Amino acid sequence: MIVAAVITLAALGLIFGGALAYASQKFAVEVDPKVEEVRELLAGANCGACGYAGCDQFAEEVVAGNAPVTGCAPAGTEAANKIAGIMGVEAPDTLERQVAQLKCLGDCNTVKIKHIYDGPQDCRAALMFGGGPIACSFGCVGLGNCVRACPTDAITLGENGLPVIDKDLCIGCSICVKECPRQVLELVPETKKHHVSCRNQDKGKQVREVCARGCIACTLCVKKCPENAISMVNNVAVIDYDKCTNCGTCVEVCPQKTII
Amino acid sequence: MSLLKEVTKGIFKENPTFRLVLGTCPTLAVTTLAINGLGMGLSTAAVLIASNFVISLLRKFIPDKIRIPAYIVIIATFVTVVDMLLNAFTPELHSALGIFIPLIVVNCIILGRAEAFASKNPIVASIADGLGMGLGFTLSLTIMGAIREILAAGTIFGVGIMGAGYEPFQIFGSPAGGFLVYGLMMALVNMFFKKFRLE
Amino acid sequence: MENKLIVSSSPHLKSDESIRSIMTDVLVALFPAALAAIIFFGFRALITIVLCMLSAMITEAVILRKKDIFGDGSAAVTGLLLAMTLPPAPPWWLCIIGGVVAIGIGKQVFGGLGNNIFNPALVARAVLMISWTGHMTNWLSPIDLVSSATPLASAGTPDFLKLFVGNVAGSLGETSAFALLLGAAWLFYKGHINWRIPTGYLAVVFVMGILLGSQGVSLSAGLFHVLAGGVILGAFFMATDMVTSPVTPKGQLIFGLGCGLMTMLVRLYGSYPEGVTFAILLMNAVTPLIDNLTLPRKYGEVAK
Amino acid sequence: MASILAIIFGAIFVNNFVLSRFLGICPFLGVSKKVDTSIGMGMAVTFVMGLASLVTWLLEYYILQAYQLEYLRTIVFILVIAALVQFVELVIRKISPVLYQALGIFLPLITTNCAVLGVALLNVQLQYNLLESVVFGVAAALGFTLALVIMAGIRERLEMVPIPKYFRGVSLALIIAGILSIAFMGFQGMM
Amino acid sequence: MKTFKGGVHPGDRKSATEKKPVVPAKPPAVAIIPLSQHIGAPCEPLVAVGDEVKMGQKIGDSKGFVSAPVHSSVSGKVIKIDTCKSAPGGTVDAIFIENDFQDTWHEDVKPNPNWEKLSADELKKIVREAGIVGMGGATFPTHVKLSPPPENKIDYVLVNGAECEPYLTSDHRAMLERPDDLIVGLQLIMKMVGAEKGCIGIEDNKPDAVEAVTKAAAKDPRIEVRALPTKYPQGAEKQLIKVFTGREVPSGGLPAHVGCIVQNVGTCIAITDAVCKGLPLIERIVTITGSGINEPKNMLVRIGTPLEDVIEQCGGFKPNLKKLILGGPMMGFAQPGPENLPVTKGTSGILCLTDEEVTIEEIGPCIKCAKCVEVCPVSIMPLFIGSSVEQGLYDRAEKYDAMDCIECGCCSYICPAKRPLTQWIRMAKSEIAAKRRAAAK
Repeated sequence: MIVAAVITLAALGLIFGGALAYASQKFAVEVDPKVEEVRELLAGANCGACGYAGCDQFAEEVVAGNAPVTGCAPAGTEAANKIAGIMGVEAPDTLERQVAQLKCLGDCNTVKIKHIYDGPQDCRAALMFGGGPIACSFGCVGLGNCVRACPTDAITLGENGLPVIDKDLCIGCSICVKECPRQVLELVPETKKHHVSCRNQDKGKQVREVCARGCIACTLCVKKCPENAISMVNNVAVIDYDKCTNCGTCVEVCPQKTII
Repeated sequence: MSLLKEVTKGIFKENPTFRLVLGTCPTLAVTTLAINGLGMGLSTAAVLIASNFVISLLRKFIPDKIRIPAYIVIIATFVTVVDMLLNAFTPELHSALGIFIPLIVVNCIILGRAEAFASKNPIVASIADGLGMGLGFTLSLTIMGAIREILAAGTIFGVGIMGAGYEPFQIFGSPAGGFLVYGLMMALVNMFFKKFRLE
Repeated sequence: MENKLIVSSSPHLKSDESIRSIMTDVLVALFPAALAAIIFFGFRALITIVLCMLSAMITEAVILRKKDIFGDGSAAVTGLLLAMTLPPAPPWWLCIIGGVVAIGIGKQVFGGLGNNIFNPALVARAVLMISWTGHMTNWLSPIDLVSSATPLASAGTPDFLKLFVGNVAGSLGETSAFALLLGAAWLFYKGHINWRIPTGYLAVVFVMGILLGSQGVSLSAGLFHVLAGGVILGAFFMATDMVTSPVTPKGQLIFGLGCGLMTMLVRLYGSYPEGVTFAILLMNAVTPLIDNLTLPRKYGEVAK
Repeated sequence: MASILAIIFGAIFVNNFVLSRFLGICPFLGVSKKVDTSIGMGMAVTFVMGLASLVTWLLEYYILQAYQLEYLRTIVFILVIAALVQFVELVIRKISPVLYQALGIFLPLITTNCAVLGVALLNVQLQYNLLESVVFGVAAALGFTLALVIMAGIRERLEMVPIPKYFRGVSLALIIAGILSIAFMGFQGMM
Repeated sequence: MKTFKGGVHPGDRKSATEKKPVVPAKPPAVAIIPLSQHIGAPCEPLVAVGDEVKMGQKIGDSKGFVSAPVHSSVSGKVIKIDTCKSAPGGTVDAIFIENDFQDTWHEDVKPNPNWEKLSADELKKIVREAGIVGMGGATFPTHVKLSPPPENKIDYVLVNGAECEPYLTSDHRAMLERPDDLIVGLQLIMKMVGAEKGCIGIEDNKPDAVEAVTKAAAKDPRIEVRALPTKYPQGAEKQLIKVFTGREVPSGGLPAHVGCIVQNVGTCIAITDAVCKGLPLIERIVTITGSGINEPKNMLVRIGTPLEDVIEQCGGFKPNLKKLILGGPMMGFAQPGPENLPVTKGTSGILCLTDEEVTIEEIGPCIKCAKCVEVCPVSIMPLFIGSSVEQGLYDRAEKYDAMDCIECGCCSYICPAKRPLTQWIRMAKSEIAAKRRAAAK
C-alpha cells in the first residue's frame, strides 16, 4: 500500500518535473527584468481575480502601465507597495507631501456671468460654447470635472459653485490638475498656507470688469513681501513656495483679497 | 506587535472573503448553514496554517523552478489529511461540504499566501499570516452562513430563533440566495470601510 | 441678476415627451387590467395593488432621498406590474417585501432607472416565487374566490371565451386578456412599444403550442398557450420594458422570439407550470449581447 | 444517446457549473469584464476540461482504483491537471502561435480554476464512464463559458452607467450572478 | 413618396414669415466683415486701417485652396481691424468699415453679357472670386465642392430646397421670388461639373414654391423638381442623395464619391448673380423670426450688418427673450447676446426664442426607449455613444460609430429623458479626431 503510494507519487513527480524542467529550458522566453521583478512579488496563484489572464500577463500590464499596482489581491498591500516602488509611482518619501489647491475665487457672487449654460454638467462641454458661461476666460467653470476625477473623493462642489478640497483625503496624485481644462488646480506643499487664488493673465482693468477678486497685478504683494518670495508673471502674482514663510503679509496687503 | 498585526490584517483589513474576494466558490457553496461555514472555514484555516508553516520551513530548500508544483503537493497533502479527519470525526459535515473539501487545494488564498508570503518570510510570521487569513475566512463564512440560515430556515446553528410564525425566506437557501447575500454583504463592507476611511 | 440668455448645444427644440409622461402612459395602459382584476377578485386585489405600488414607491423615495414619492413614475409602474404578477390575495408582507426587492435589488443597486439589466418586477416575483411557493400559487377562482387551479395547471378543455374575458383563476394580470390588449393598444397608439417583441413572442408561443401542445398538433392548443397564463401580460408589458429589452430593431425581434421559446420550454418540459418570468429574465440577461450583435447597418456602410 | 444529451443539457443549463454548482467563481468574476476575453477564456477552459476529464478518468480507473489508492485522488488529480495545463500551453505555443494568442494566454488561469478539478472529482462521484466523463467535462465548460459571456456582456454595458459607489465591481457582479442564477432556475426539471 | 430612414417631425413653425416677401434691410453704419466666414483657411486682410473701400471690393483673401475671399458690403473707410464674435462661439478677426452711404460700386463689379459662353473653368474662377460658400449654414467654399477629384465622375447635381429646419423661410422666399435665377444657377453648376441630371427637392409643406420652381424648370428636360415629405432632416446632404439616387455616400466619404454634388438654393442664386451680374457675395436673405422678436421678417441683409441693427429693424426683442440662435433651431448656434456679432454668409436665420419654447430641463437617465435609434437618419446608436461619453469611454463611443454622425439633432429632439445626445456625440467626435491625429503623427 504505502509502497504503491510512494511509487505513484514519485513516478508522477519525476515525469512531470522532468518534462517541465525540460520544457521550461526549451521554451525560455526573454522578459523585461521589470516584469520579472513585479512577477516575483505577485501571489502566483494565477487566480484571475485581477481580470487578466494569469500572473504573467498581469505583471506585463502593470509594467506597461495598464493595470493598477494594487491589482493583485492575494499578494496583499505590502506587495502592492513594493510594486509601486518598482514602478516609481509613489513619490519618494523625502519630498514634502503635496496637495491640490484651487487657484480661483470666481464664485457666483464675484465673477460676471455671460450666459446661462444648458447641457451636460462637464467643464469641457461648457467651454465649447463661447469660452464658457463665466466672463473670465481663466477661471474655474465649476462643473466638477475634478470632483468626478478624484480617486479618493477628496473634492466636492461647494455651495458657491467652486470645488472644495479636503486636504486630509488628497493624495497629491495630480489627476485633477490634469483633468481641469482651465488649469486652476495646482499641487502645492501641504505646509504652505497662503496662495494666489487667480490665474487671470489679463490687464488689471479687464480683470476688474469680469471678477471682483481677480489678481489685478498691482504688485503690492511683490513689494511688501519680506522674503521677496512673490513675483509678477504674466500679470499674475506667483508665490515661490521655497521662500514663503507663511507670514501672511501678502494676504493683508492684497486689495482684491485674491491671496488667501 | 507586528505579529499581532499579521493576524488582524487577515481578519479585517485584508479579509480574504470580503476584501480580497478569494475563495469565492466555497464561500458561496457551503454557507447555507452557519455550521457548514464554520467547518469549511476551520478546515481551510488548518490547511493554510499548516501549508504556510511547511512552505516557510522549506523555503530555502525548494528549488525555484519547481516551487509551484512543490507547493501544490504540500497543500494537497494537507487537504487530504483534513479530508480524512473530517470523514472520521464529523461524517455529517464531511458529506455536507462534499467536493469542496478536496477543492480547498485550488483555493487561491492558500497558494496565493504560499507564494506571496510564506515563501519569503520566517516561520512564525508565516504561521501568523496563515492564522489571520484563516480566521478571517472562517469568520466571514460563519457570518454568511448564519445570515443565510436565519433567513432561509429561521435557525442559527440549528437553534430556532425566529418564532413559530416565521415563514422562511427560502431563496437564501438556494444558490441564487448565496450570490445575493455575498453581493449585499460586500457592499455593506465597502460602505463600512469607506465611511470610516479605513482604506 | 439681469436676464441672461441661455446657451446650449443644438438642437434647441425638444419633443414634449418625458420619462414621466411615458410612465404615466404605461400606468394608464395597465388600468383596464387592474380594474378587471378588482372586478373579478374584489377588494383583496385592490389591497394587493395598493400595497405593491406603495412599497415600491416608498422604497424608491427612501433610497433616492426624495420627498416626491411619485417621482418619475417608474416605481409606480414597477409596483403595479409586480402586483399584476401576484395571486389575488397574498399576505400583506409578501407585497411589501416584493416592492422592496423590486426597487432595491432589481433597480437601485444598478444605479437606478434606466441602468438595471433585469426587469425589476420580475426579479421580485421570482424571488417571492422561490421563497414562498405556497403563497405564490394560492390561486382563487374569480367572483366566488375559492381555491382553484390555473388553466395552465388544470386538465380539460379550455373555455376560450372565459380565458379571453378573464374570469379564470390566475395572478391579477393573467386573467383578462381583453383588458390587457386594450392597454397594449394604448401603448401602441402612443408609440411606446412596437410590434416586434410582442409579435415574436406570441408567434413562437402560438406555433410551439400548436406543434408540441398536449393534444398533438392542434390549433386550439396554440391559442390556449397564448391566452392562458401570463403570456399576454409578459409579451406586451414585461418583455417590452424599454430599459431591459434590446434597442436595435433586429434585436427586439430576436428578443421576442427568445422569450417565446424559453416560455414554452419551461411550460412543456420544465418543472414549473409557468415560464414567463424565467424566460424574460433570461432574455434580459442576454440583451446586451443581442444589442451588440445586431447593430443596424449604418448609412453608407457596405453590407457585409 | 439520450443520456448523453441529458448530460449535455444538464451541465450547460440545469446545473450550470457557475450558477448552481459554484465552481469556477473566481475566474467568473475576474475574467468577465470584456466579452472578447471571456470567449477566449471559455474556449481554453473547454479544451482543458475535456482533456482533464479524459486523463483523470484513465488515472482513476487504471491506477487509483486498480491499486486502491483512492485517498491519493486529490493530490494526483491536481498534479495531473497542473502538469497538463503547462504541457498544453507549451505544445500550443509550439504548434500554433495563432491558437496560443487566442487561448494560450488563459491557460495559467486554469490550473487553479476549481471547475477543472471539480469536474474530475464529479466524474468519479457520478460514476460516469469514459465517454460520459469527457462529454460532461466539455458540456460543463460550455456552461461555464455561457455564464461568463453573459456576465461579460452585462458588465460591458454597465461600464456606461453610474453604479452606486458601494456596489461597484464584485459586489454588483455577485448580485447579477444571483439574478442570473434565479433565471437559470427556469431550466429545472428539464431532462 | 420615397423618403429616408429615421427623422423627426418637430412641426414646421414657419407661418410667421412664410407669406412675407423679402424686404431689403437698411445698410449698416458700420459693417463688420469677418475674415473667416467659411470652413477652411481664414483670409488675410487686403486693406489697412484708414483705407477707402468700395462696395464689392475684395478686402480679404487667402492662398489656401479651401478658402473663399471676403468683400466689402458697403463703401466707406476701414476704421479698425479687430475681433468680433463668431456664430459657433469664440472670436474671429474682422474688418470694421464705416459706411459713407454712397454705395459706390467697385469697378470690378460689372455684368457679363457673354456669360453663356464661359467655360467650366472660367465659371469656377468666377465662383471663387465672388466668395461664394454653402449658404445653408455649413459655409463650405463652393468652388472647392465644384472641383471634385477627376476620378469621381459627377452625374447628379442636387439642389436642397427642402428647408427642413423649422422656422426658417429664407430659401422658401428665394424659390418663390427668384425661381428662374435658381434654375440658371443649377444649369451653371451642371455645366461646371459636367453633370447630366439636375434635381431640386422641396418639402411638400411649400406647395407654392414647388409650383413656381416646376414652372421655371419646365424649359430644361434635364431638371427634375420633386416634392418631398415634410420630415427633418430632409435637406441633409446624405439623405437627399439617398432619396433622389438611391445611393449612399460611403462612411467617411464625400457626395462626389457617389457622383453627386449638393447645393443650397441660396448658393445657386448667388452663383447666378456672380456669373451674370458680376456680383460678389455681399448680401443674403435672412429670416428673423421666433416668439422673441416683435416683427418677424424675411430680409435681404448686407453681410457684415451687426445683429443689433437687424433686430432693431424687426421691432426689437421681446422682454422675455431666452435664447438667440443663429441658423435654425435644430442645427443653429445659440448666442450669449447680439453684441459685436455680424450677419455672415452662413446666417440663414436669426431665431429668437422665449420661455414659451425654451426651458432648462434636468438631464434624466437613459431608459433605452430606443427612440433615438429609430429616428437616427444614419442608423448609429446615439444612446450608447451618449452614455459612453458621459462615463468618459471615448473608445466605446467610436465603436458605436460616433464619427458617422451628421449632427442633425434628431436624437436629442426625441429623447424623453432630455439627454443632450448630439452634444455628447460632438464631444466624442472631437476627442476621437484628436486621438486619430495623435496616432497619425
